[in-house]
Amino acid sequence: MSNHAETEHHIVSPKLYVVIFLSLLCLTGLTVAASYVEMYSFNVVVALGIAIVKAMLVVLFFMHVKYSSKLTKLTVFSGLFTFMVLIFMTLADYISRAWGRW
Amino acid sequence: MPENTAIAGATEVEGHHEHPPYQRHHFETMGQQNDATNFAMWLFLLTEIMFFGGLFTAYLIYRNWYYPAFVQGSHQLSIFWGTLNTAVLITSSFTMAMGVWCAEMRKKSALVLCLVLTFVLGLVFLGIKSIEYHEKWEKHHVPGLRYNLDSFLNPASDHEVYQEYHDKPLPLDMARHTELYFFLYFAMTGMHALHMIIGIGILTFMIIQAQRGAYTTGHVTFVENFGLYWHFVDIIWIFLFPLLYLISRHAN
Amino acid sequence: MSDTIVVLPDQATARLPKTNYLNKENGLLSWLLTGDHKRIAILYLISITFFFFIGGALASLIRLELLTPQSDLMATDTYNKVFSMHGIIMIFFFLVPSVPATIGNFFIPMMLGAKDLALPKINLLSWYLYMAAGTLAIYSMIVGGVDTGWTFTTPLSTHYVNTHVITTGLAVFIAGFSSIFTGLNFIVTIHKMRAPGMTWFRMPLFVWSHYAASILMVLGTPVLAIALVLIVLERTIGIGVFDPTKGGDPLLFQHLFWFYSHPAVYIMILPGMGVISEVISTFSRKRVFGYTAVAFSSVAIAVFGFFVWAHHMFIMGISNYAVLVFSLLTMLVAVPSAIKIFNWAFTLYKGSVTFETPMLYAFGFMGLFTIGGLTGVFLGTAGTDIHLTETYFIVAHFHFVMVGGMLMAFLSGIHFYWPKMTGRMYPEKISQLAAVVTFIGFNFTFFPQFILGTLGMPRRYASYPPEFQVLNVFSTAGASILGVGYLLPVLYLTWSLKYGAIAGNNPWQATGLEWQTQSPPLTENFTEIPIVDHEAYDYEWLERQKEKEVASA
Amino acid sequence: MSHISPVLWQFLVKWMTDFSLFPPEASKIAPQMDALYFFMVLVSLIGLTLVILLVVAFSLLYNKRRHPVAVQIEGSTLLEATWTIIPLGLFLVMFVWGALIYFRVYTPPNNAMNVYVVGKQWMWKAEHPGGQHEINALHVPINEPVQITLISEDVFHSFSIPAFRVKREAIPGRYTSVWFEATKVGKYHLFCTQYCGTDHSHMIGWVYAMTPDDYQKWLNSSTSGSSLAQNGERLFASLSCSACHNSRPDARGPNLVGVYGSKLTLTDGSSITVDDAYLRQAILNPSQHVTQGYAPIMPTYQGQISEEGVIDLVQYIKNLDTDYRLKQTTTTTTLLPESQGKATSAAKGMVKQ
Ligand code: HEA
Ligand code: HEA
Ligand code: HEC
Ligand code: CUA
Ligand SMILES: [Cu+2]
Repeated sequence: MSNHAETEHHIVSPKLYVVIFLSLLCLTGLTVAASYVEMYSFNVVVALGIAIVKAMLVVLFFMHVKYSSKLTKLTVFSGLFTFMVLIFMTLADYISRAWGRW
Repeated sequence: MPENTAIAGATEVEGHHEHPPYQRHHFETMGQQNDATNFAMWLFLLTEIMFFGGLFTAYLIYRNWYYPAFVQGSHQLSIFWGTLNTAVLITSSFTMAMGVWCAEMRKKSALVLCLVLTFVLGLVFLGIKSIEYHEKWEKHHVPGLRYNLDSFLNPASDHEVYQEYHDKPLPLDMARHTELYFFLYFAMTGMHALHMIIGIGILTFMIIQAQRGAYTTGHVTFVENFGLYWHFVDIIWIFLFPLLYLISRHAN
Repeated sequence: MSDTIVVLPDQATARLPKTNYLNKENGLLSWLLTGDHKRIAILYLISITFFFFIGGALASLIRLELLTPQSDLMATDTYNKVFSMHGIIMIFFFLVPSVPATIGNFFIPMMLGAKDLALPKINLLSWYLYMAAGTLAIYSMIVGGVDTGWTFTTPLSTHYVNTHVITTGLAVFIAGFSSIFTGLNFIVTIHKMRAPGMTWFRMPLFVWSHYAASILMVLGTPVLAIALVLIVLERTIGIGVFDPTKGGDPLLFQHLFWFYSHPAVYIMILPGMGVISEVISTFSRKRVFGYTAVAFSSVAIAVFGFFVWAHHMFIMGISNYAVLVFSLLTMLVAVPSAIKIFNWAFTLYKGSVTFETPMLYAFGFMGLFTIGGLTGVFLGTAGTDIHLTETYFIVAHFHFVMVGGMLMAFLSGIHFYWPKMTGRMYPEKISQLAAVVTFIGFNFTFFPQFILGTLGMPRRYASYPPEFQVLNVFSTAGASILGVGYLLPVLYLTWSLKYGAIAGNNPWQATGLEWQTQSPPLTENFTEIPIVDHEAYDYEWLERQKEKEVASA
Repeated sequence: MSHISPVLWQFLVKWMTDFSLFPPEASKIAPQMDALYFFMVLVSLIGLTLVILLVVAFSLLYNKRRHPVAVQIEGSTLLEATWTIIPLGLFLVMFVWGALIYFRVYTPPNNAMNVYVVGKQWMWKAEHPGGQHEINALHVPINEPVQITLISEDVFHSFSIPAFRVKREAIPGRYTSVWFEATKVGKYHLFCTQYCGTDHSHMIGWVYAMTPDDYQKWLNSSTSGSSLAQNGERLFASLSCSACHNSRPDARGPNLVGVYGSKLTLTDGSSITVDDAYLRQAILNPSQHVTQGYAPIMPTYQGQISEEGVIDLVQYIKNLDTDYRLKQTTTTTTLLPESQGKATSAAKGMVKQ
């Protein structure tokens, strides 16, 4: 196949898996602990921030995206992008409804 | 009748002679096949993201609208069970990742072990989930089915939750909207659980296949792709957990 | 007779190849269990034709009812069911799969020089899902139908009708998955199955437009699925996500529905645009003017298509600021279509144009789609939408783009590829007649509806004020002509299966890889995997090949 | 001509008498909208002609007989840029123009009289401030801005008067509004244009645009006795709203006098202008927007008041401009002569401050 060299297969070592696994557990602990601290509106930010980091770890390492082709990365990105379009453009309508009433 | 004359013919592509039995006829090489199925799996996960996207949108909108109801609804969830379940799911994700590694390294019995562990952890997750569901049922917090507003109109009646949060009683109209919270809770965790159940079904099949050595002779794509699916389900939960359980702990 | 290119030297001597995908294996089971994309395409072709005629029969009922102002042919309830099923069947069971699942399925692998789609089993699965969904839809129609309109508007669909919403919703849900699998398969195939030398910018524009449409299928359809699931849950256990009395917002359903259904209109048109590119290029014997621009405008339509859905909700109570944004974005998404139209027109420039049936349909497409598209801009303009929305203006708009656009493109494609798919030519004269009849009938049917809409006649009305009758009579008369125009191809195409002239490999002297093999093709398309060393639509390359062939013969 | 069959003849006569290509322009916004419409028709015609011209000319000039061998051309960036930018420019003009009209249609002027319209399967109920009710009909004076406040009791409906070029969806659970100023006396179609179930196509009526004098006559002849505000007053007392909203210093609820049109600060710190939609929400979902300084103790009246009742209450609160009125309401449930005077002033359409 000339124009698309097959992506060579990168095998992630178990050591890395263990590291990721442990950091996921730690982050879980952290997010739970954080939820017990009163941070007002930052509670949401922190919780979602940690969730995003965790998701990134899973996507990059468990799902091997870090070692995958550009195509896979693009695919992941386009999924996220459309997801964001759905959520934010819909929310934009709901939020701006209050700006003026007709 | 010259056929295909207008096209320069490619000479035999290497690897054409001895196909592995699991290579489908229309692929030129195993690598191409693996790439294709892997990519297909990713595209399938895209559809899954968008599928959950609708639910996330609904959740965000209604949380914004009926903030107090969503906060108190959230207080009815047990952070303990939620955290435990998160840990269980992450562990299962880890064992799955290890399973993929074992398959890649052709370690048959280790692979089977990993798959079985994943399978068991999946079941544990569902078990805990059903404990939680059962509790909701007991408290009449299942929307549409004898839904009851007591815990919100009169939070003190529910000592355990009350002691932790000191929730004020919600006005009736706001209390009614907790049903929306619980609906979204059930819809989102239910969809998630459904994906787990499907995953466990496939795992069963895979364990049998792995036992037969189907994946340790070189054909690991199936395991890898299933791994993607399993991790994806994990990621959904990683977001559901803070959204449903955690972020409303302090909001009052 | 020099105006057509069907009579070619190699055609006089052509014979049907002994083995091909049609006769490789025999028996019903060999069809039902096939993995061959070409056979699956044929299965699809038969099934969607069936559904088209069901939908068409319902359309005839609509038009008959609207002949008179009173609702005298059927009760209003029946009328509501008829147009709902008409819309549902035509959209989900005919137009969405029309070009992609038939022509696309058949030719994308061939155009890329592949032996099959990447996932043949998924391809077959998608057909089975389609059939299951279709059966469910027909079943729900027989046991009583559904009267929500094809848009399933809440809270009407959830709390105020007691027809078969759940069954139909389920049918559409399943059909959606069939569509997802088709799209997914195309994307994987286009990325991973191209023959050596087939770079992205050597792909035919047909492939590009299917790629764009597939993106929409994969990313849009799941949102429809979840919206339908929520409807079903609302009906069964009465949760209140869309129910205003429980604090839900019925508009949320609209957001979710149109998040799919606006991209869906591009799922419906883009593959047709692909066909038009092939046809116009072939019959003017010229490379498509501005290949890259056309390719990128397909992708642009797909991407921008995701940003404009709320233009279906301008007067429904979304925020006025959102209206502003969505109206602006609608204007942007209209531009790539304009680019394409002009590029096609300029493809004819300095070409060597002939007027076979596919080309006639393609001309029809260009005129009618331009009208349909431009009236879409009327609707995208927030101000005029107030007056025109929910009237027959919309009905006319979408029939112009869907029937005048996509259906014309579909027919164009079917005629164009018929020789390749069956090995036989369709009869040219009568099919040209059919194309003209369709065009005339179409304009008679739907043009008056623009005027009706401007006058204010609301859509989905079983009865209407008498002053609208004259135009409605025109419309009904036109629909009868149109019906004939659609029945003719069925007749003569069937006839041609047995009696048509033998087509030969490349009756149109087209450049695509699919035309360089025998017709009908072999099961795995090529005897050896082609190596591509030329651009798409390279007619000079074709000439050189022919010379070589003559020299070597 | 007797050869022509009677059916065909009738048909032709009908065509001659009924055939029209354009609806009457009977409101102030209509000519403005039509101007845009004709601009768009013009642009479309030019664009379409251009496309047809190109296709026809090229296929005549370059058909195979005349031009047997095609000349291969790659494309032309300049040309392509032209037909990207020109349509884009035209579309943007349409967008701006259209947006201006859109905002005009949905921004009622301050002096508009208000008519409430309730849609339900399958009828339109209009309520004039003076208490006149009508079904599937709407009487309005010409040359005076009229605001329609819409609500639906069940599903989506859509209130459409083609001759006025206005249309607005009636949504369950939320007020929406649209306004127009009729300019020609006449009788015009009123349609429900959003599909709403079985009898959607029967949910039609007439709009009667009348001279202000005729309108006044009509108002007087069809009055039902008490105005919306009076009905509201009765409700206010009988639902014991006045138990909390009574402008006494120890009142548990805020004083509602002059609340309409004012800016309130809510407990979450945001501020909001009180309009019809807000009043409705405040009565049915009081805890969703709680005014600063008050506890969320107001009970919900969801399910206890019909949409008409809510309208009456809203209309009453809108017209509460003196403490005196409120005191009257709180002290007695019977109507005093003063309220009669109020009613006529409301009936004249003077609704807003
Ligand atoms: C194949 C299907 C299809 C396609 C391709 C389109 C294309 C477009 N549609 Fe349409 N639409 C539908 C199917 C489709 N639509 C359907 C089914 C509905 C109704 C659903 C329902 O309610 O039941 C609908 C409804 C609909 C609405 C909602 C109306 C309402 O409910 O109030 C709107 C509003 O913006 C709209 C806009 C557009 C626009 C701007 C385009 C654009 O993409 C069009 C772009 C094309 C062109 C612009 C033409 C080419 C241009 C030129 C040749 C340039 C001419 C030259 C100059 C200007 C100089 N459509
Ligand atoms: C792909 C999409 C598609 C296609 C091809 C068509 C094709 C046609 N449509 Fe349809 N239509 C829609 C999609 C489509 N429609 C949608 C989405 C709606 C909106 C629904 C809603 O509001 O929810 C709609 C609504 C709609 C209406 C408005 C109804 C209303 O609002 O009250 C009308 C009215 O004229 C109409 C007419 C027609 C006509 C005359 C055809 C003609 O082109 C059809 C011509 C075909 C034939 C006439 C068939 C000929 C064959 C036979 C008659 C033989 C039958 C025999 C056997 C069964 C053996 N359609
Ligand atoms: C038990 C006391 C109580 C009763 C009875 C009551 N209200 Fe209220 N009302 C309140 C309080 C307290 C507030 C302010 C907090 C809030 O916005 O919820 C309020 C707010 C309002 C507001 C919003 C105005 C503002 O300043 O926030 C309106 C309008 C209103 N009430 C109307 C009514 C009507 C109409 C009734 C009867 C049908 C009624 N109320 C019955 C206590 C009451
Ligand atoms: Cu009410 Cu249509
Ligand atoms: Cu659209």
